[in-house]
Amino acid sequence: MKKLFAMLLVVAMVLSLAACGSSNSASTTGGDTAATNNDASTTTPADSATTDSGAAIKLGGTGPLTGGAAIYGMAAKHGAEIAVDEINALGGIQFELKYEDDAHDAEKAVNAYNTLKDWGMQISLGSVTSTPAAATSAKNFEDRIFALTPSASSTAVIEGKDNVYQMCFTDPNQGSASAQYIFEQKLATKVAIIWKNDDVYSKGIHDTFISKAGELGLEVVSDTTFTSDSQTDFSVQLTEAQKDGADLVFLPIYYDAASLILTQASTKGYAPKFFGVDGMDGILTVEGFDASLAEGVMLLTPFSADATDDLTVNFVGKYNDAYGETPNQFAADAYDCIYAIYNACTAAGVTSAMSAEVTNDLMIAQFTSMTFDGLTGDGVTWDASGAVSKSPKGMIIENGAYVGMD
Amino acid sequence: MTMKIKKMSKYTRRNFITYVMLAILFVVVQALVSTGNVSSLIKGQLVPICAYVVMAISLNLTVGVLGELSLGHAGFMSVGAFSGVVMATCLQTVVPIAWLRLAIAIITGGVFAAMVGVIVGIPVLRLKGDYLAIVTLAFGEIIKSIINNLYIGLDSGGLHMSLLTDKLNLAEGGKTILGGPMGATGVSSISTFTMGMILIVVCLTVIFNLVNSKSGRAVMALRDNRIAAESVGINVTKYKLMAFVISASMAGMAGTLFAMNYSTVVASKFDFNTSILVLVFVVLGGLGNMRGSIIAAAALTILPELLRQFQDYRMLAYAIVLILVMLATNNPTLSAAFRRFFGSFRRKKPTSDAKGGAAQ
Amino acid sequence: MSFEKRPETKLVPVPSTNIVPERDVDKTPILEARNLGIDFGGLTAVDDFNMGIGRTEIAGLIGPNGAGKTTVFNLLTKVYQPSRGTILLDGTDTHGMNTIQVNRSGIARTFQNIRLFNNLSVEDNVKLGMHNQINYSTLEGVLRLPNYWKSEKRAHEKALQLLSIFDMQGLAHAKAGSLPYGAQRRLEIVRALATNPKLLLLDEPAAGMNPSETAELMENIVKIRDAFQIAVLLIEHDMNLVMGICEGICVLNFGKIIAKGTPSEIQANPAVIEAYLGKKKEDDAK
Amino acid sequence: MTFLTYVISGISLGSVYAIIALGYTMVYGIAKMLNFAHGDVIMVGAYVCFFATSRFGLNPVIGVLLAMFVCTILGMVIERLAYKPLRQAPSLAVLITAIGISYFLQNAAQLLWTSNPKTYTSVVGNGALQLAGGQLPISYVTIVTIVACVAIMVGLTTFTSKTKMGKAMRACSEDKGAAQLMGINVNTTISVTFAIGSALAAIAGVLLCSAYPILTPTTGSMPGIKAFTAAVFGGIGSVPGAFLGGILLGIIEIFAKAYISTQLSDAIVFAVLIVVLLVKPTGLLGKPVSEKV
Repeated sequence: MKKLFAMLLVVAMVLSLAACGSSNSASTTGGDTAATNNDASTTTPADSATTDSGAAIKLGGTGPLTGGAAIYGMAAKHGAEIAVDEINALGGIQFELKYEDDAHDAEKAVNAYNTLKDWGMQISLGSVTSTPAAATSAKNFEDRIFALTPSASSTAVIEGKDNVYQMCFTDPNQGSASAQYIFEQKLATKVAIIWKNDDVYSKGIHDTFISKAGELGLEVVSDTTFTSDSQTDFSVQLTEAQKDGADLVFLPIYYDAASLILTQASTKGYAPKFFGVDGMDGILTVEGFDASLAEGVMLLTPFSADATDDLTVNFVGKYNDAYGETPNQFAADAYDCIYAIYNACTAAGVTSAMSAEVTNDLMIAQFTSMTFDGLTGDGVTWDASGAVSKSPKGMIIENGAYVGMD
Repeated sequence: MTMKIKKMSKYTRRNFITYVMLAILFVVVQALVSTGNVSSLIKGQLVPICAYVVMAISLNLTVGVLGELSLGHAGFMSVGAFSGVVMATCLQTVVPIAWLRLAIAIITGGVFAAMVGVIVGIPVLRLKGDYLAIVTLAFGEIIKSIINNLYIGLDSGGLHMSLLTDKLNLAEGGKTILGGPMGATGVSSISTFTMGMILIVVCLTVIFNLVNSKSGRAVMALRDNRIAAESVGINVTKYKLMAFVISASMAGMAGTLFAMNYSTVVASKFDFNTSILVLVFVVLGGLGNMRGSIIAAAALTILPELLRQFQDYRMLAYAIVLILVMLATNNPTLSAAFRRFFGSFRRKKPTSDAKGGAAQ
Repeated sequence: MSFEKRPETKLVPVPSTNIVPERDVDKTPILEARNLGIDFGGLTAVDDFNMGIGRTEIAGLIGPNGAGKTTVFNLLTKVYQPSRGTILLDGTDTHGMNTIQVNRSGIARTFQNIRLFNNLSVEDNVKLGMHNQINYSTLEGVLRLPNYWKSEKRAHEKALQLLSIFDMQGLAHAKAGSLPYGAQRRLEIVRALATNPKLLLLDEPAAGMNPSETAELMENIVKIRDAFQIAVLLIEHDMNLVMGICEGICVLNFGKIIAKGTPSEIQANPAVIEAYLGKKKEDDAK
Repeated sequence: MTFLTYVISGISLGSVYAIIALGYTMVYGIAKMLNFAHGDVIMVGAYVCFFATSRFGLNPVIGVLLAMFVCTILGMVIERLAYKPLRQAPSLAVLITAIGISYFLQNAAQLLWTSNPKTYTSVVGNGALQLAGGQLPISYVTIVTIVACVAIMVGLTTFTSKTKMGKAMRACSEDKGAAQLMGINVNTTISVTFAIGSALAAIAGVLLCSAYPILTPTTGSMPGIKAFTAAVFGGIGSVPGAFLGGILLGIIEIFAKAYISTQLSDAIVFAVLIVVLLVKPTGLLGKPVSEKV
């Protein structure tokens, strides 16, 4: 029986090898001979404007669509889909978007990236999260496929790669900006940090926050961590912070863990100021979350779903209609990515017939020179390293809504 | 030729077939790659498949041949991965030939994993059954946790190390190789499919030769009946530890091969789920059955990629396939039905024993 | 079918309370147990056990179920460490030794509930018995150096030779677990013999065998003793076998020796009869 | 005072591990299998209760009962479809199947309920019992969890010693073959075991999410592994052992974080486990098994 099964597997493998081989040769030849056999697997929603795949520029991205980090990947995918639908409806340049699952893992991200490459991806949206993005961006660099990642904020993603750009701030940027902000606004004298010890994102912000705080003379009295294995109980971290008299707790973490920390602090009767970064955004959208717990929470984020400008209202409305949720900053960043790419493509005259390599050089030229206005900031520019320059907005949660602090 | 094969002993013949299978696979893949007939996806998976195959056969040595359940095998992979990466980075300028640097890194990974294997093995192997399994799980988590907080850097003054916080104090031009939770970034990916195949063949040969020697027999005797093994004067601890350490060192080598294929590697990659994944390869391929492990590791690594067409249902489909395969291969009624279905072109074969025989 | 009655061996006392066959008396007894005892959490399983076995003696250990016979075997092979008493193996105290060391010093055993290496071949089972006589290192084995081939060839030949005692060469490649019951018992004996013992402990070797198999086994045990010049101690419920081949017999009841002697002495011993059949009075009362 | 605060935090965390471990140990004790899908059944239970109370506004008690009902059915269906066909198969095959079930439940949950986290409304209420003039708050969830643990322990012990089905379970745990010969329907018994184990999982899920109110499709997996560790720590198969192991694991985890290092707390917890198992190889309250020679 085992042998029989083994034989079946071998046959399946050989077939797959052959199948992949053939579909590859079909799709890499370019837009004219579009890989029709792959149309079925595009993840563009069925209700999206039908695109003539022959004339569409192929955008691909990887992100965690399954597993513990799926919230971020799904949000980015949805945000990008909305932008693609809007752009395709305009009737000009057409995009065909495909998101592949990387389960927040570097190895699977490279597989997902290769799948997209085989599909004929011309421009990449990199990966949603930092660790996978560090692996795929190396591939982007090697294969000369331009990448603009919505939310992979670690410096390792862009370091030494001329064609990988970020839509979000780099982690060090957020860390020092946060310390600067807290210091300048005189929000606190004693700061506690609770960060996630097995997360590149959290670690990056933590390190620069500490060094910047040291420079500015901001006193960090308590520095505690947790990991994804111990992401349930924060009593010790909170007790430490309380004991050391911290009047502000800095949370360079994502909103799911942050919501637990807020709840537990409230149960303990500990009410310092809480200060978050862009990962904190989304906390108000958690189903069933008691928004009063987040009252007074401050965060530096480029996007807020409660903003009243037309762009945000339009985006949030469409997102809500399509997916029944309020978008978070991952969705917003991905949305902006598509528009930034759209602007660049329009300006440079990129067509679906161009090879990824030709597109790559055109995009680099555009991104180092253009200015972009989007959901997550106005007058956004990029430097040659790939890092974005936009000003984060200080937000405070009041009456269950974000309010600008300045 | 056929005469010659028939003359070989049963085990030798089985092993021979496995080697031939690998050789054919290697030639076919190389031919396809060189003619550009392989998709980037498959090309990108060749090295990880090799690494998982080595993981699977090495875990099979512990689970199938030694008969002890290990739930922390990824820990050894982790040790090998990071020690290998550190070694390769140190040798970056000294040894410019990539394959040689890789080979040295792999050996380093194996040696370090073996050392950790000794440290883990001595206490672990005193326990039995599920208690042993949980302690291997515990060690896997401890290794993950420690590497997650380990900082290693290189500068002109040599290697610097620190635990918990980044206190490397590197001199000008120094480079952080392992940055705690950031893992190792900027690794030069020098792993090749050829090196992966060489590693598989080396590990396979070691296991086959071991199993058909005095020491391997002793290990299997422990699995079958510890008390009887003691009664014929076999040193239980020694052989248990030996098998465990060999298995750990192979996992370490697989780890280096794996890590050197990506530009970044983090400690949390080698967690409980990875250990379980490798265990799935072993059980699916058959305990003690090395060829089965190779096929299962390769097939199950490719399977999730083949299921991409199911989009959001991909991992659900993977779970269903896994459950169905376990049922089909282990339930007498179902497997009989399967056999009837395919019976026209396969002669009846007695169902293999639970614990497998000598390694095939 | 029937086994020819062997002439009885005269037993003579050796220092202390033990007796051994006359022919072995001027040599050190292969085994001497003195005041051996073990308690399991307050329960005394074996107590004040004294026994001597001559160098080439076939001795028997009998007694009703639960008398502690297998426990004695476990004490001798150090599966259990004795609570008190001494075991002298060929004159050397085995105090502090474990099972493995005891085996290396010359005791080999079989088990009441057969313990073969079921998933390995018959030949491998025997080779495992020879484990400590095969001299090549793990590295030599993995690298297949000449010493490996030489030693393995020698082991293979010796294994076949040992299997031929029970005429089992033909089964060399069969899986041990798939053998019929009787063959498994015989294989266990061969495996024990392969360790090159001075004393062979057989725990119910004839259990589950039919009379003709038993008769054959009896002949073979004697043959083994004669060929290898070793001592044999066996536990057996088959009185034909015990009385047929054992020279000295020890009777154990409730963990204590109640009688020692030649087969005919034992058969005539009232304490033994009582132990096996119960007290006369009780029988009458029924 | 800080010390006592930590003890209470430890007990709070430990009581959650304990209640999950009870289900683990009960299934292990009788079916002799490591049910790695247990953590995910917990997650399903928590979701059912969440939707019942938050979306449909049902009474929390009805929510818990509904969760128990759904999980019982789920447990029996899993047992019938995935584990029963493997009754004769090697235990590792069952283990892998359980892992397959675990993947299945997680991914099905993600498809059904999306991966967006849900914040749980505690079924008990968020208040706390204030000891020592309010300096030592013990949350009601903790009290309820411990009471539930003790009730379940007493219930299970009574059930297994007094009822016919309970005795049948004990018989099956000793020797399935012999139990069958005594006329016990082993299949039914194991089915019932899974039913009870899954109902316990539902309670555990609700209490886990009440104490640590965030719910995602992967919520069950890590507490599941920790609880499995706790069950082994206390001696797997032993009901009081699971309780003791859970509480101790919680306290050790909190103490490791508080007094040694938050970064290495996972490593320390597992190191303590290893040391305990080396001293007592079958866990704190596990029966030593001696092999008859």
